[in-house]
Amino acid sequence: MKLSLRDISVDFRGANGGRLAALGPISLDVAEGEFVCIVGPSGCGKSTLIRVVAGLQAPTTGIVEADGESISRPSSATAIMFQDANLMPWRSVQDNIALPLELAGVPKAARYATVAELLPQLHLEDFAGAYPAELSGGMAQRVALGRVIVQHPRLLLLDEPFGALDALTREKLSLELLQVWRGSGQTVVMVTHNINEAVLLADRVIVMSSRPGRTVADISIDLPRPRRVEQLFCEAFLILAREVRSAIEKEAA
Amino acid sequence: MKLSLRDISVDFRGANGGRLAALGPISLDVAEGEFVCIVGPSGCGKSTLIRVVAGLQAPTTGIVEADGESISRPSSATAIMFQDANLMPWRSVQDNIALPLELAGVPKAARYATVAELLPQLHLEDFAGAYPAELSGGMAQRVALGRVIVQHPRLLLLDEPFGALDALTREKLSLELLQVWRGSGQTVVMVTHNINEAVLLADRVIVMSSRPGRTVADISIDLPRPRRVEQLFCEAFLILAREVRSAIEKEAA
Amino acid sequence: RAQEALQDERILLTFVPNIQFSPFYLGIQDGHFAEHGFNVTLEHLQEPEVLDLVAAGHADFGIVSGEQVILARAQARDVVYVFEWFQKYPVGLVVQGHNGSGISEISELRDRKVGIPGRFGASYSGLTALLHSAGMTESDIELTEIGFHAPDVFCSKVVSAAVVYINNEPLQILNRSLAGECSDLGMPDVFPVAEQVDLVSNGLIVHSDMLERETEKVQNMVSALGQALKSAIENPARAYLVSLEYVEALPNEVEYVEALQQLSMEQEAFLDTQPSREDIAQSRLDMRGQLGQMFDFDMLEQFDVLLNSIDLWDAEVLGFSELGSWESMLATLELLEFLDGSEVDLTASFTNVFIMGSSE
Amino acid sequence: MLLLLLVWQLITAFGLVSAFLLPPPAQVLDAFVEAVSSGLLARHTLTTLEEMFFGLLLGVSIGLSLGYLIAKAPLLEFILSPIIVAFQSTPIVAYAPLLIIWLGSGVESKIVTTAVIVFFPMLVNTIAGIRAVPPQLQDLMHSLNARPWQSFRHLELPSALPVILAGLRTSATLAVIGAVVGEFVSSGSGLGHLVTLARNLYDTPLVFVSVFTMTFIALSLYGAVALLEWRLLAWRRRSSAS
Amino acid sequence: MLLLLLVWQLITAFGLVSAFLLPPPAQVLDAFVEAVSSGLLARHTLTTLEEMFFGLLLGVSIGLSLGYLIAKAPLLEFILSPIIVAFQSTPIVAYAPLLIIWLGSGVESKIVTTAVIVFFPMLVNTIAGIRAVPPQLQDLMHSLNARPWQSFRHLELPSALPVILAGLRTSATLAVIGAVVGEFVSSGSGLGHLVTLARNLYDTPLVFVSVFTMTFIALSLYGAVALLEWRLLAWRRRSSAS
Ligand SMILES: Nc1ncnc2c1ncn2[C@@H]1O[C@H](COP(=O)(O)OP(=O)(O)OP(=O)(O)O)[C@@H](O)[C@H]1O
Ligand SMILES: Nc1ncnc2c1ncn2[C@@H]1O[C@H](COP(=O)(O)OP(=O)(O)OP(=O)(O)O)[C@@H](O)[C@H]1O
Ligand SMILES: [Mg+2]
Ligand SMILES: [Mg+2]
Repeated sequence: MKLSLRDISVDFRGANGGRLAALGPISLDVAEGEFVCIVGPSGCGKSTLIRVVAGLQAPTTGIVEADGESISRPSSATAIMFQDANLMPWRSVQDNIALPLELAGVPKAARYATVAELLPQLHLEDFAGAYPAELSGGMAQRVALGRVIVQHPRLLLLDEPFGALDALTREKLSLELLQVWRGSGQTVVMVTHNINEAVLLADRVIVMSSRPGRTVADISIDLPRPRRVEQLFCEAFLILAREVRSAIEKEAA
Repeated sequence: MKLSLRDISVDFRGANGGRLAALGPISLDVAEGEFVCIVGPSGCGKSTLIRVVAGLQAPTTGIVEADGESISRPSSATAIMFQDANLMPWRSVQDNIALPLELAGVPKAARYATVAELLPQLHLEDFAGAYPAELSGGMAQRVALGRVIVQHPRLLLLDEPFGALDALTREKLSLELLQVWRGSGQTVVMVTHNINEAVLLADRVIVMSSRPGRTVADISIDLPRPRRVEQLFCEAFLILAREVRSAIEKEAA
Repeated sequence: RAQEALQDERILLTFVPNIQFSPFYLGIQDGHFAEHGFNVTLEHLQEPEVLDLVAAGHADFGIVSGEQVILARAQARDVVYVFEWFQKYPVGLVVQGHNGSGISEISELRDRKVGIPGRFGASYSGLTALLHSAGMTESDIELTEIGFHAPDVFCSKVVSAAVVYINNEPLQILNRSLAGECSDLGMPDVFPVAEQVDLVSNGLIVHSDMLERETEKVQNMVSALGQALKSAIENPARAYLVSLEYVEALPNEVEYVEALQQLSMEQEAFLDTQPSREDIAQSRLDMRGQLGQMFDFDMLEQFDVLLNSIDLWDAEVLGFSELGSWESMLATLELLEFLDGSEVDLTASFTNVFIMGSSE
Repeated sequence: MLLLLLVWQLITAFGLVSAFLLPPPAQVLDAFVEAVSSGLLARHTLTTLEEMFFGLLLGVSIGLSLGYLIAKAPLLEFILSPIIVAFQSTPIVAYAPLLIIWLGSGVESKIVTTAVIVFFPMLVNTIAGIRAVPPQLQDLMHSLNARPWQSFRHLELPSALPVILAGLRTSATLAVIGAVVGEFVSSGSGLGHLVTLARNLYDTPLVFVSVFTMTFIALSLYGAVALLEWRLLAWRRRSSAS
Repeated sequence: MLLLLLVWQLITAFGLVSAFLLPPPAQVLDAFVEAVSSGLLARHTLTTLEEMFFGLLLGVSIGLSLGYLIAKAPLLEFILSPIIVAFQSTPIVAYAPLLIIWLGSGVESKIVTTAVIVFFPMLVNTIAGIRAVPPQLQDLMHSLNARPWQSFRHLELPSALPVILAGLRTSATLAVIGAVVGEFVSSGSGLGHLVTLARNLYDTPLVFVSVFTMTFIALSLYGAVALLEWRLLAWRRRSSAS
């Protein structure tokens, strides 16, 4: 799915009643099948941006187009993973993951087969029947990840999908995600706080300014694919990572 | 506050009705004024350990002692920051931060003065009157951080306190925390997924095995204090970070 | 007597304050109770509550209908009936008039829908006795419970007939007919139970213990009530005026009150001439005639209820209940199988001794 | 319960209250046995049960659906609540004649009185429950393109369930009153009728038998709702047992 | 509301329902003016208000505190709920004589009937509300060494408030019924008494005036609760306006 954001801005009602400029104006084009990472300071509007693209938040100004058509409501070709796990407390792990399938009318047996296949990948094979309150923070996040994976969307929106995971699981899962993505032609927009992760995964890293977030840098990552952990230590990687970091630091100064 | 954990283990009722060994057995001693970081794979029992030390979770076996006395209920000398922000949705940012003061009977004016002083440090000065639902993920986490800071505890338990923050804010806040800690003689136990952060902040890094979590490495960090960002790139730091990383990787293998 | 300290005494009545209770209001206002040493307050409860509270010794006096006494005595409540207030049984059947079903005999009710407040109380006994007198039973008609809403239900043509208190509801229905509000039913006809059977009706009850232990008190109360009742019968204009203080929402327009005051004074003067019972009855009709020329039927409705009630109260000897009317009530209750085989000693259920005492 | 029985036995044994106001347990038991063996109790209980069943069905479903609509469209609340509150706060006696004229004195009018009383707690709690659905989960359903019915079935209903079930507890308990009060107004059958009858025959033990039967019905219904809650909210037990 | 008035006017103007069942608005207005100017309405309204006020006070506070206790100690629920449900589902007529003997036929007995009916929705909703308090926040309060009273004041009450206020909506609306039903059983004053009085005089306009007054009281109370809710739950509006 091709994305085009033109002069998007979002205002909220502020705590003291005034207008709170939360995002933008920001313009952004994402090509079909591109993997874009967004980094930026806390509270700069990253989640808001993601929600606008998902059709969950109407922008105050500007237009969002997906494949040339303007977005005003969520599309079934788009899947969003929220910043918090956002699970239904009354559904077990497998039922949370299967929710999108259930809504799409997939029969029970097929749903459970899909989920059963996915669980080991998420290291949750022992917790199919557990309820969200019985999970650790990272486990809940992995359930949420499973819930977007089963949707096989054409546009994948990820809001800090690995934030609650330890370094190792994080690397492993993100590289697995990358593999899935390569095969599928999905367009991915992902928010992350981890610069290495951004550089390792993305075709482009967008660095946003502090609130209201605008683009301060748009860095193409031309590292060879498929990406592997080893690349974390190669020269080209370090240069790109440093470039991203300095763009962030310049903005913060 | 001096901590001593002896053969602590925690079992939960598992999803399939069986026993789920979530933690341990694990033993751990923390000296008065020590800064200990805990790293380990997702779901290994870090949060459970923190909750045991906080007196919120009774261990299935073992004894926890604080200053030689066994812990069975929360103590007012201990403050815990949970893995999720855990704010009260009906309280504004300043009222959420002021909650511990209010419970301690601090008069309103003094409470608000304390909070007003703290807000700029947390980069939340414009959001004193905002409600949790109006905050970004990182902002909510900073409110939660504010809520433990005002408690001036003798034992500080932090469960991934900076997980939702961008790299820069994270560094800044963690170093500020370090400064506060140095002056206060507080004992700190902090869970983190970020190896660099662990090494930069801690006197000791405890690496836990996967569930049920036990100690697989206990690495002393003898870098000079006060710590600064520049140390991230010095030789000694890199060696220690690699040591932690390899301990983690060895366990995972 | 009046000089002595008055004794506080509650009398439990049924329903709500109502023009029909005007003898009690007169008794208080005109000092009939005080003359006999009582400072009376009135309280309105449901009938079973009245009886139970008297039976439990929680109140000394209550007004209930006769069959309640029999039923309650069958269930171990030791109350005694000492003064019959309504000499004629107040229940009857109102039927659609000539424009309606045109029922002219009770037997024509066969297979018709008849409304009744419920299968209990004076109306049920009354209906049963009425049907019995026509050789019928409940199963010959289609009896349906309508609560105390007979005029509404009747005028909506839901039932062909309804069991009512003949001093009140037929009048309501009549007035609605006159106002053209009672469908197209025309003037209703009424079959009073009293025309067929003599049943014991509402009266004063006390606990049997009081008969011996506080004979004098009972005697005083009976005498007071007899006087009050008599004065209401003799001067309905005054009874109405006194009731205004007790019965809220009674019509009390100034001209109306003035007219009644005038009539009341004239009646007092007339009473000083020691007229006979028949003359007094005639004077009531005259009174109604005079009022009828000044006011419309709507305003006079409650006064008419009073006059109708007086017709049911009036007797040569006030308060006297015949053994015969107790016997027919007992027979009716037995028809209804309400007594469950228990024996009720009628002679212990009531006494007329206090009536004799007061007539001296 | 047993304690209550003991207190009752003691009160009557020592004659603290006249036996005809509060008959001793044994006497009530006798009356019960008789009412059961004569089929009297069964007949009237069945009527009341029928009224309650349909009244609950009607009241609960209207309460649920109207509550859902109002929760979704606050404007509707503004328009409808005066009418609804008026309906709820008007004592039945006030419109008893209309009820009798329009619906007769059979079960229909009692179904209405039951529905009216049962409806309100359901309505109010459904509104409260649906309004408390977490907005993030609503976003989730929205992002999954859930249809309104799916949102209701998979999010709003389970999320509001604890509150809705609390409403049902109140409604189920009030249902008895609704039916019985309807029977007081006018009726030829049912437990409320039996109470009136017994009361007018001064048969206090039978009054007690009838009332206890009502209580028993209410308790069973309440228990049924509690059981339903226990099953439907099983996840909550799992979540809080730490 | 206006629409309703119009419908009413039309129905009566075309004589669709007899005037004695549904008098035309003008007639009711006349009766209203008269009842007001004679002080009749004010007097009875005051009595009913007094009964409602104390009944609500009693019922709501018992409902809240008992509900809180039960939510905290599930065993208590097991012991108490049969008694509570029995109390709730027993129609007042069944214990009317006892009520009158013990409390007389003044306002006291109506305060009790009001409290009994008001109590239950508060109880049930308090239980549901307190049980739904997020366990993580309970951990927080626990970790802050909050005393029971503080936990209640700062966590449990605000968290359960939406559900408790829903209970209060039901209770406030039922309070009118409670007082009025009590007045039906026995009384010399109050709006329920006035309805009986007017019914007895077949004064339908006055019946309507009384009933409208009850409705007005119920609406005001309901409105007051809604206003309270609007103020106390202001944070929810902030949170969902996106
Ligand atoms: N519903 C809302 N109402 C009012 N203000 C809001 C709302 N949602 C977000 N904001 C404000 O908009 C700004 C951007 O928030 P957003 O969540 O997009 O930040 P973010 O970049 O995702 O931050 P983080 O990295 O901390 O998650 C913040 O200042 C936040 O307070
Ligand atoms: N209340 C509970 N009931 C049942 N199981 C639980 C409960 N809380 C935690 N667990 C289980 O205990 C184990 C350890 O959980 P814990 O939250 O301590 O992990 P963690 O190390 O903090 O993980 P993460 O880094 O993902 O937060 C997990 O397997 C989890 O499923
Ligand atoms: Mg965010
Ligand atoms: Mg954790």
